[in-house]
Amino acid sequence: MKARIIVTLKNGVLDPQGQAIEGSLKSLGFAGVDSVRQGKVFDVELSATDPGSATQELESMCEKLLANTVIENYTVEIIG
Amino acid sequence: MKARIIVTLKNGVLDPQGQAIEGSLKSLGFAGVDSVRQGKVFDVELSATDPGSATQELESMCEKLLANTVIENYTVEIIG
Amino acid sequence: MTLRNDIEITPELVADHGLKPEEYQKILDLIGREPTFTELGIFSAMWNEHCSYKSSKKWLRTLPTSGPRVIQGPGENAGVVDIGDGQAIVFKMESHNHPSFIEPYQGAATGVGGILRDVFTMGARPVAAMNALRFGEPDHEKTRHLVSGVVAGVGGYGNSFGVPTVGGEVQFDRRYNGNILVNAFAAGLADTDKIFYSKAKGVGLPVVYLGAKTGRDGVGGATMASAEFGDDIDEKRPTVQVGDPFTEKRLLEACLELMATGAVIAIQDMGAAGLTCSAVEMGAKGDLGIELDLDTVPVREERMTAYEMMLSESQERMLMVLHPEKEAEARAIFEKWGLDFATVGKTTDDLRFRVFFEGEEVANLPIKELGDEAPEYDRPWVEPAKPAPLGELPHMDVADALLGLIGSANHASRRWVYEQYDTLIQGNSLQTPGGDAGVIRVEGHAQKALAFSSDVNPHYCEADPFEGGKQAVTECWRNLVATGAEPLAATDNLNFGNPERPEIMGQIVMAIKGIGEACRALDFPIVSGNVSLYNETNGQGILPTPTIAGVGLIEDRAKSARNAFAAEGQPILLVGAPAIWGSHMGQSAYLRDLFGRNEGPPPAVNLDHEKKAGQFVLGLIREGIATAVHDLSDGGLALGLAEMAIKGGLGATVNQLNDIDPVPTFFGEDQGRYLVTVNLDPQGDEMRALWKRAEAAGLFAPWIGVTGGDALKLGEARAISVEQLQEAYEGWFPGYMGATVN
Amino acid sequence: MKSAVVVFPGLNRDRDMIAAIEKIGGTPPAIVWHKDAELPDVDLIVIPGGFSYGDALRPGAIAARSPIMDVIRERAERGVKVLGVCNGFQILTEAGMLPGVLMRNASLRFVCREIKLKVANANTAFSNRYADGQIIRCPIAHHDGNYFADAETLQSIEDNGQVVFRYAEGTNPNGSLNDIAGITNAAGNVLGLMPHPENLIEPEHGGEDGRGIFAGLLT
Ligand SMILES: Nc1ncnc2c1ncn2[C@@H]1O[C@H](COP(=O)(O)OP(=O)(O)O)[C@@H](O)[C@H]1O
Ligand SMILES: [Mg+2]
Repeated sequence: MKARIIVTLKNGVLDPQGQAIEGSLKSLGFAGVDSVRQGKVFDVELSATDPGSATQELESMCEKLLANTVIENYTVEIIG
Repeated sequence: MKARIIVTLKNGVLDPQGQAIEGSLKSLGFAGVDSVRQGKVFDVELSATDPGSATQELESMCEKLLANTVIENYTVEIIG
Repeated sequence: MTLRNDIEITPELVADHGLKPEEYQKILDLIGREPTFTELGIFSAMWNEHCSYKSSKKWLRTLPTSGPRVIQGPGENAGVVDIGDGQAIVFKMESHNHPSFIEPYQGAATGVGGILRDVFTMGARPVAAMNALRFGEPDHEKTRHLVSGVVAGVGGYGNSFGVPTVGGEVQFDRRYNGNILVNAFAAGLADTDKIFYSKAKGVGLPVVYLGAKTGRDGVGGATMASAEFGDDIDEKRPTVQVGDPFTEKRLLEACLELMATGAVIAIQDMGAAGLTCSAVEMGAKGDLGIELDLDTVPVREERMTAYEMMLSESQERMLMVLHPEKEAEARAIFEKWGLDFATVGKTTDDLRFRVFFEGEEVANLPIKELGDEAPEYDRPWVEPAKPAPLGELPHMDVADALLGLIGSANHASRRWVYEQYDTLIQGNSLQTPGGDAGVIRVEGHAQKALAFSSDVNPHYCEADPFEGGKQAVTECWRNLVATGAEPLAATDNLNFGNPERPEIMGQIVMAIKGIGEACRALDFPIVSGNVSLYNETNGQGILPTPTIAGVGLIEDRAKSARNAFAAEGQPILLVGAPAIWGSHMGQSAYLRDLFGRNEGPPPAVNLDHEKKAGQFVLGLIREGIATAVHDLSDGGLALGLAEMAIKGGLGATVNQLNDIDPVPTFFGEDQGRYLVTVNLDPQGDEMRALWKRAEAAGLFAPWIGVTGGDALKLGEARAISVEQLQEAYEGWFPGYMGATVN
Repeated sequence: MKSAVVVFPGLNRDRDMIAAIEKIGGTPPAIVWHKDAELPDVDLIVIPGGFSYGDALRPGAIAARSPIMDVIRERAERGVKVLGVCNGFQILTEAGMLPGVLMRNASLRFVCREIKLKVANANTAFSNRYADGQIIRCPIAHHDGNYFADAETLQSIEDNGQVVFRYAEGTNPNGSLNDIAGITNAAGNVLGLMPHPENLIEPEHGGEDGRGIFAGLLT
């Protein structure tokens, strides 16, 4: 089973990478960029077969390791 | 307009980060993890209003800066 | 992807593998049959320029490679030089030019990874790194991106691995627009009685694979052309290698731990053409055969073929021959560090290189001939024409010229670059980048230190490869001397264009001759090196760039020197000067960077004079007379003085000679000169004694000025404040790079 | 005073730290591999710098979740002093033993240079060899030293005197909030510090300003 986890910074948390990229896009001439926030994607392959329990397992991975819940949010999606 | 860009490593490209995360998940007791690949997400806000031209613009951002097309693929999605 | 071994060998396929028809004929004659597809891959790897040195070997053999301190010259993973007290310095330089142009971060990172591996493969713990980088002109659309990526990649790997970067070079020139140069150097310390070599010994012993898993990284373009892609392949397979310093660091610790157990008989890292080159080399050197069973090779991708496994350039891998009774102990060490450990074959006595995969024999080749019978060419070459003499010298105000140079791409501070490198890790750095040479103390030794420098002036080499080759060696040697080090030995990285063009081959030949002559005269043998050819785009070659990296020994680090003005009121001497202080303007920075003129012959190097000047300066440093030392190179006296002022935060007042054009005085690039400040009374006896000594040595060491104040005043030119110099010097790089994102 | 240095795979300033402790304290620290079952009974636990697990995910994230951190946390709760330098600081924040996070430098670049530190609180076990407001020299070498905490946390660490070292005016190399370079936990026995005092402890390093931190702890 394949799953995709997306981890993004919470609102209000500083995002130096996003800021720098925004600046760089602007200097490349992309004037219409209002903001950029950078996050992470994890594409996970699991041997589990039940989507329900897999989702639970993935959420637990996020809580325990993949996201720093002080500053990050996460979403979990089974994709195949 | 909001868009989400996802940049992932091409198949076959070594992903040391993903490997280290996979190892850590296993040692935390998540036995059913077969593989982890890490990628990047960019949440971009644009002042553009036309989805078609916005998508083009976003793709051009990926080609020019956000993705390293030698080793990475990207997808662009308008989300609101 | 299915890539079968029964694939038909067509002339196109042979050509795709970079083999000429006559080379293919040689293969047929050698093995008496058509090679299998895997065998063709093996030949192409072993017989390409990179592994076989087929165009350069004839000339490399002419280099001096031995000396009383040389323990191992070229032919192993790195050169080994005795530094006394049972210790040796192990070092080499290698290029990663093409990969860095394709993917700057990973290309540079894996270049650093590769050279570090060469060093610790020999049992040495890496203690210093350098990187010599050459980029296209600053205005070229790709340059910023390449600078940013390469520097981040060099740092990303070296910093994580934990080796201090102590020096290097960065230059810009239009001629590198389509072909940048990334040359990485590493040095490590080992005990002289615990050096490890690649020569296998003993029959029937396990051949063990260590480190990271094998993927399709770097499997060449030839494969792509000849592969049948299955339906599931929707993207062109990347051939870019990705570096993993975390694995390399563990590999280092595991290897050193393993070596200490006495289990290792032979070891070879997997670099270019990974498993193929390493296995063949270990066997051939030991007069043994090697048998590999590819089904046991740790892989990270599915359905890898024999061909791919043999040619993969996945990083962070090693091959060893082990004492069988120690295998379990060895495995435990690698498992502790979380690395793969697999017995993938054995040594045999049949002198064959046999490879098995899925129950089939996919290669069976004569192992010695794979290396020994590699083509070797005596390529036609023409001696490059000597440049026309310099026309009329254009004039410019001396102060304006100095400010112009010091704030320009090729002479401004490289701080923006080296602050991205960890220069302090290991706690032994005595001189970090910015000086004439990087200096580290020998850990655990009360007095010793080692100095490192990397140098070449490609413009000199283009105008006259012979003098340019000499000059590169000499400048490196001088930089070591300027810190108080006795130069021990060097490594070279010869970067040139297409050797099949006689003019380029002429550059190669003449540069090697020049290097050889200088190394012989200066007792500075070449103990390792690397050749990178075919550096060109659209028929335009790069500037000939034979980078020389040298190592020097400081016996007592309390008696070493730096290039910063140390105190007010100290006389400045120009040791080794000609009668009019400076004269040679051909190929000077003044002409090139201020007037856009690449003209005239480069300065000639008088090796006898260099030796005398070097010995004299070393004497002043060791006796504690010299308070600051700086060798002069491009930009001449003016740039040298400005650098000493900026580093010391202290000005100086310098004279000029009556009735003599100040431009050659201040900007001439005559060789064999050092700026030395001394703590002597210029009117006193000690100073007179110093001049007597200089005279006896056949040297002129005029007193040209005195340190002090907050401005630099060159002759009649207006004084420039040190602050203004500093701003120009430090400003260029950050201003140029701005807010780039790697 | 007995000390231990904890080593995770990928750390690389462990040898520098061990040397500093031995040179200043006179006795070498115990060296504890992250998988060792036992952490000896010591008064000071040090987590040195480097790139544990290759800085995968977030610097310090993986090391922070290894079993030995539970032992360290428990010792810290009993009052044992814990010092985390650079990656050690990142590990301590990821482990929740110190507040806040260390994000990528604002420049996005690795930076190695000497900066100046201002002693913001000399009344801790880690800083009592210095005076309040004293400016000392110290090298840095990091990619992720940009200290961030939400407004409330920031206020509370400021109010409690938990900020021990700040980048002196004009030398903040990474964008850290309030120029924060080093903080303690509320109890004051756990310090995280981005700069590397262990690389400035001998005349041959060009200065000895970093000694004070170790001298206060080891003697
Ligand atoms: N320009 C050179 N001068 C002297 N020795 C050289 C030169 N180029 C290569 N060598 C030596 O030839 C051997 C093979 O080099 P190379 O293939 O680059 O090593 P590796 O297989 O470790 O990558 C090495 O011992 C190297 O030191
Ligand atoms: Mg090698």
